[in-house]
Amino acid sequence: MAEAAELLQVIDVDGKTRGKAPALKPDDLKAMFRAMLATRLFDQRGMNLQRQGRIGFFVPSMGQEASQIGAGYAMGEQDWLFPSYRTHSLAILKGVAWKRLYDQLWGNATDEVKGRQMPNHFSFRDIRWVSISSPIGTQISQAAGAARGMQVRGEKGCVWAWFGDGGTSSNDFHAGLNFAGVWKSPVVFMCENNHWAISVPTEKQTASQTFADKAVAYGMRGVRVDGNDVLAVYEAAREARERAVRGEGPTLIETVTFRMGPHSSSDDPKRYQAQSLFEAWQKKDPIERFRAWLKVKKLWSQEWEDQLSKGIQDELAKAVEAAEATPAPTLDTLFDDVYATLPAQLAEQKAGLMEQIRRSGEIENAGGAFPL
Amino acid sequence: MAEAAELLQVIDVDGKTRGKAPALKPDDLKAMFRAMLATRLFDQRGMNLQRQGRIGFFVPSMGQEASQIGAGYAMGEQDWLFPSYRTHSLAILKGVAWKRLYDQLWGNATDEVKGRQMPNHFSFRDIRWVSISSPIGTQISQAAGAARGMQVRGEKGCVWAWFGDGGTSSNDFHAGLNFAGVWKSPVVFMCENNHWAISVPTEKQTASQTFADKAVAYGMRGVRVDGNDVLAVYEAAREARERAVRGEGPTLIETVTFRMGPHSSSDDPKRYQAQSLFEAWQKKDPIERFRAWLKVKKLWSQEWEDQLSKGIQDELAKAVEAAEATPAPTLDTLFDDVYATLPAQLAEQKAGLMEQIRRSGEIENAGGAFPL
Amino acid sequence: MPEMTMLQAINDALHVAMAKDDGVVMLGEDIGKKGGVFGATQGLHDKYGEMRVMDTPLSECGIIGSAVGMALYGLKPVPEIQFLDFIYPAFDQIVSEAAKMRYRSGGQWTCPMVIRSPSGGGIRGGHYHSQSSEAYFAHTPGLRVVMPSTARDAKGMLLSAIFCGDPVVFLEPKHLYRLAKGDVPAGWYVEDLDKARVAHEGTDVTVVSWGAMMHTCEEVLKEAHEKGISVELVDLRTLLPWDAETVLASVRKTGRLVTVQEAPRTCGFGSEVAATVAEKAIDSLRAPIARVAGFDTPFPYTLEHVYKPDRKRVLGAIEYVCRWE
Amino acid sequence: MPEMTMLQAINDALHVAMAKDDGVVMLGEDIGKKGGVFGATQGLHDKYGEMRVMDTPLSECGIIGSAVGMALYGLKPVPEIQFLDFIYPAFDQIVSEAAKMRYRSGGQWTCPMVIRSPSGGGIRGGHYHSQSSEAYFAHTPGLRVVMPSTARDAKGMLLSAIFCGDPVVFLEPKHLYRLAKGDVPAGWYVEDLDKARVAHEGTDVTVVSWGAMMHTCEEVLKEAHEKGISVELVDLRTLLPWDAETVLASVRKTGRLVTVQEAPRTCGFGSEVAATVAEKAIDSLRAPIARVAGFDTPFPYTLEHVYKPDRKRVLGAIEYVCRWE
Ligand SMILES: Cc1ncc(C[n+]2csc(CCOP(=O)(O)OP(=O)(O)O)c2C)c(N)n1
Ligand SMILES: Cc1ncc(C[n+]2csc(CCOP(=O)(O)OP(=O)(O)O)c2C)c(N)n1
Ligand SMILES: [Mg+2]
Ligand SMILES: [Mg+2]
Repeated sequence: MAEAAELLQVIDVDGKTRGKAPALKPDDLKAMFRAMLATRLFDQRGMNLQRQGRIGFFVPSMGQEASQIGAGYAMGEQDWLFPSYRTHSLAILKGVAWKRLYDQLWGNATDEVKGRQMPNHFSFRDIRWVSISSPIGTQISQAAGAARGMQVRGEKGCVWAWFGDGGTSSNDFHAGLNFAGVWKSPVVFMCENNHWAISVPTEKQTASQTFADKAVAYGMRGVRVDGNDVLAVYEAAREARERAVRGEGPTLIETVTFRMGPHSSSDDPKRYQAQSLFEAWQKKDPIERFRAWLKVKKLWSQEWEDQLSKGIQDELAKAVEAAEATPAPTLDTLFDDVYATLPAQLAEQKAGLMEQIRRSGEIENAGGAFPL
Repeated sequence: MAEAAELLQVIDVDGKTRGKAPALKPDDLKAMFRAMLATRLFDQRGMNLQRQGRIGFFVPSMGQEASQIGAGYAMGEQDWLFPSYRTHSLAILKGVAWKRLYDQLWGNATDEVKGRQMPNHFSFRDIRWVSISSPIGTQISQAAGAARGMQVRGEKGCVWAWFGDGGTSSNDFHAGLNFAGVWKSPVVFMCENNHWAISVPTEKQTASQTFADKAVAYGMRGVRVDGNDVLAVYEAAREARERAVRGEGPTLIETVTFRMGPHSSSDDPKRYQAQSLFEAWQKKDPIERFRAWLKVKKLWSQEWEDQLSKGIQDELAKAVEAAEATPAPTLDTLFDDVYATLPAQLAEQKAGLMEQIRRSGEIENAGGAFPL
Repeated sequence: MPEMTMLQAINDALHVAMAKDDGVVMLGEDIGKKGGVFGATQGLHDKYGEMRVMDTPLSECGIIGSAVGMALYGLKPVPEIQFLDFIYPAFDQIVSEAAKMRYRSGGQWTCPMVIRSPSGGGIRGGHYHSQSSEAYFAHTPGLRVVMPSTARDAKGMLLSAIFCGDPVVFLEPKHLYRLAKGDVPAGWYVEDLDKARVAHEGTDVTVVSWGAMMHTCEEVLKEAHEKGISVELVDLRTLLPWDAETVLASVRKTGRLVTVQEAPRTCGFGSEVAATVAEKAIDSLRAPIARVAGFDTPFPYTLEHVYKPDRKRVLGAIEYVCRWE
Repeated sequence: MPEMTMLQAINDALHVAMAKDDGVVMLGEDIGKKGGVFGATQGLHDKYGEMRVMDTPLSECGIIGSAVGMALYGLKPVPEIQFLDFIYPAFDQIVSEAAKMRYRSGGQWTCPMVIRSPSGGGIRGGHYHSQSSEAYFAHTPGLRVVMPSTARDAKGMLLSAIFCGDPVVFLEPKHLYRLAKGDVPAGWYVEDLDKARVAHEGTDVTVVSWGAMMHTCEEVLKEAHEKGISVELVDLRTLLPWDAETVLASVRKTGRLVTVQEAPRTCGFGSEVAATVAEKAIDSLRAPIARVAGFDTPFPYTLEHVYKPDRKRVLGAIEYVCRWE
């Protein structure tokens, strides 16, 4: 019935231009490269911090920088974001201060989510970045609802939902895309096909020829793009957004990319992934590809990148130091934000805890290590 | 990407053959007609019994006889059935005794589900007819699992799952078709598009061009057939079954038909359905179409149908009388079948109830009327 | 004050809410043209159109998931789940998302929404149109659980719920939709979401109930009185957070407690009430606590009247604790 | 008898079950090649292949829905839900389908299956990898709910569960996966699913717990003893159906009850235990019942150790009821 969606590309594996490159100014192109590089450095440091036992857990995005920054660059000022736990590059792109990111990784007293969630579960209201939760897919139907909200309010803009290949199997993927299709809501569904759901490969995830093809079931546009080609992703995302804002309905974009790191700091891909597969994708590293292309365009030099890296590393080091030095949230915060106001039962439980501590001293911290 | 699946037909609206008719013997064709007619009569009587307050609720299938009998006739002896509350025609086709059907409508002492469920929620283990439940769609993922069971056991056969256009929006539709696609399980998904989910029309149900198109998302075959054309449905179902049994995987069949009655005995379509739409479909009545075709083929006569009807009506009358005369299940049955064995808590609750009745007499029955 | 049935009071509250705040939207199955299978949303679709009263695809997951998104965006969605028995496909969005949004985001994001759903038996709906699963939600921090038993409370608490800023599971005892009648203030009118209601004062025994069972308990008052038993009847009205103080004060006065629920007995909300009293008012108790409840079986069809606690079962429990020495 | 951790005992039970009955199949996320995120299914995929140990798409709804279908077909599926926090997308299939299949079909159809899932805190998983939602299932007639606290029980009860003929929610206290060690009989070995276990006999107070909190309670025994308090510690092991008799017998002896759970306090299973005692052994009670529980908030990350009841909180409750006059 449907023949598989074809794969959009702008930069080929060795950095040459195929087809038409988007009209982006040199500064834009450099900003994109910077965000990709910064993300890579943030990921490397995050993994190290976890290995050193300084943070409890970390989710890297290595290999998916183009897939994320390409689309992130197409976002509008007023757009809304329903991210996943693997898309911190978007916060980096939007210039969220490093300290804010590290505060969350430490779950310390200045962490904006008050140490309530595991690392990588960010929330940044100021950039309409909705709180991330662990259950896979739940943000997808929520994004459809927020986009419907834009329609109800008659406001212009676009909602972006991020999820992975595994997320397409969730209840909320089906519900969210179906509702958005019926409502013709201004939303772009970004499916990052990084070939793995922890240890489950895509062929065990679905028999659909491509993830983009799933758009057919919801009467919406499906686009499949080379996720390691930052310009191709930008182009696909920009067009999808324009259509959404013009009232032409939602788009499902599949970015074909690869998870070059482990699922998380607790995972070891060697148990289930062939080394050869990893090496094949290493050759398609999105940063190397974009670097090669920028070089051809005379927009890149080693010195420039070295400076860039050094600057970023210094910022990261400072932010890490500051976050690590920040104490944990105070015990009484445990009872805040359950309801708009503190109900009697909780007030009583809070008082009980405080009384116990007064009586028998601080509560010891047993620790525990995360397996996933 | 996908152009909408085309509509398969064998009998046109005025009974002429278009395309190739399936190789069915006269006796088969007559048996199909009989089952369709019997279903219509059973539905009419069911609605009357409810209007007369003799049963509490009823779900008619008027207009969908071809969609169901056509596929039902393609079932194999050892096939498994995960039906919906609107597919009693399949039990009629398989020769389930009328009394068994009416016992369930009355929820009496000989009802095989022991008066535990509302009318139309049949269960017939002897024909591998799995217990029907009210939550929409739950049988779909279960059917995928049963079909997987056949593969695990290396047994030949096919599983049939029945649901409506509304059911395609359920969590279980997405999960069931996705799992079946990955497993290449021997299952046929029968989606009866009768244009309504109670009062919700199909254009509010999904933006997909057709329901058959949704098969694309699961890498399976999708077929769209005229659901008021019993021979076309038979042909599509037969082929789907053959493929399933040959190990070529599942098929999603959309039968395009119409709910000619109310959603149930509690519903009034006038609130939401244009009379003109009803009349347009009345002209395509599946029984009239098949009758016209049989007439052309010299397989039908008024006398024959009159005899048929009379015979069926007599059987129904007898069965109704017998079911109505059967008392309600005894109170103690309330506690059976919760677990394989009666746990202490339940034994105690049962004893308590019996003791109360001994002390203060029978429990009065307040009644109550169903809105839906 | 106009007299209304509970169903009319709920419909009235929805009209008032939509007129007051154009951020109030409704979504669900058959709530538009049909006006809801019970008629609770009558007239809203005609008046406010498809953008604010949405007939959705058949997906509770999508109804609640998109409602959460609308709430995050700044609207006040009032999704309807056609029957409480069908809320489970949306359970994840309710307990993992709506309930935890405020907490997990450190207060950055909230989910002001009211999930309306008809609950309990009384319409011969068999076990998929009759369940009382309030205890699941009452065990979910972050949710408010409200279950009125009068037309007046239904209106006042529904309006409070829509504007309280928290996610609320608003359970409508369908058995009382037409049975519960009474004077209901016209226009804007709100009721407290943190207080139980002493429906009838008494001195010998405290009976605590909520929803449709309140009706059964009220019928028993007279019979108990004739047997010389003075019953204090407390209508909890809200199950989370719930008003333990009113119950404790009553038990301290009467010395006896009977809880009455339609839901299965084990781990139902009556257990919470009993446990709280055993924890905080044990010295006042002059008899065992008695829980009257549905049996620990699924809900039946033909024997619904046997499954649900009736006057005799409630009266039996009252006499049992009052006869205790 | 070989010494095993609870994780090894579970893995051993699964190996024994699959070897004994070729109708036993497993399905879930990452249970195949990876052997499960905790390693509970190690070695099974290599030994029995993809037809009996299935890595599924990321859909709990599909995992449980298809498992129900397999059970109906005659297999004995043992689906794994990677974390109990992620079971909610399958909630409908569990409470509406698996739990009610036998009843609604008049006994024609049954759902013999065991849903395995790691439960509770202890791994710093924040509030989506730490929940204890056993009370939801304990309020669902038709389900069996099992939660072992020792390696021995984990093996014996898992094997019993797989062959008991009912749908079972088998909760594995992930905190004890490696912490709980002990002698475990080799080969075929089953434990009763209807009996609680008196883990330690005592005379002053009955402490009732289950799962990971049993470990905390055991740690408290010594401290209590030093304070001159003799604790009788009861491990419920099964929450539905549960063994009230053992608890009642103990309370009749000690006259005092403390329940200890990790789950949020309101409407948790401790409430059921307390209510049952207040109903049937009130005359034996010499002090208020005390419930120790998680707070009525979502599960935190940084302050997990504050959220979960610790030795001090348990000991405090024990002293409170024992000091009572
Ligand atoms: C509902 C649910 N089930 C299981 C998990 C455990 N889990 C965490 S991430 C993950 C794989 C997700 O894969 P994918 O959607 O492709 O995203 P990726 O990790 O590849 O970015 C799983 C199974 C979860 N978080 N939520
Ligand atoms: C999960 C769930 N939600 C809502 C309902 C109420 N309901 C009963 S039938 C129905 C419409 C079903 O439409 P469709 O799937 O097209 O089947 P049809 O009735 O047309 O045969 C609805 C909404 C239900 N039974 N289950
Ligand atoms: Mg992935
Ligand atoms: Mg329909």
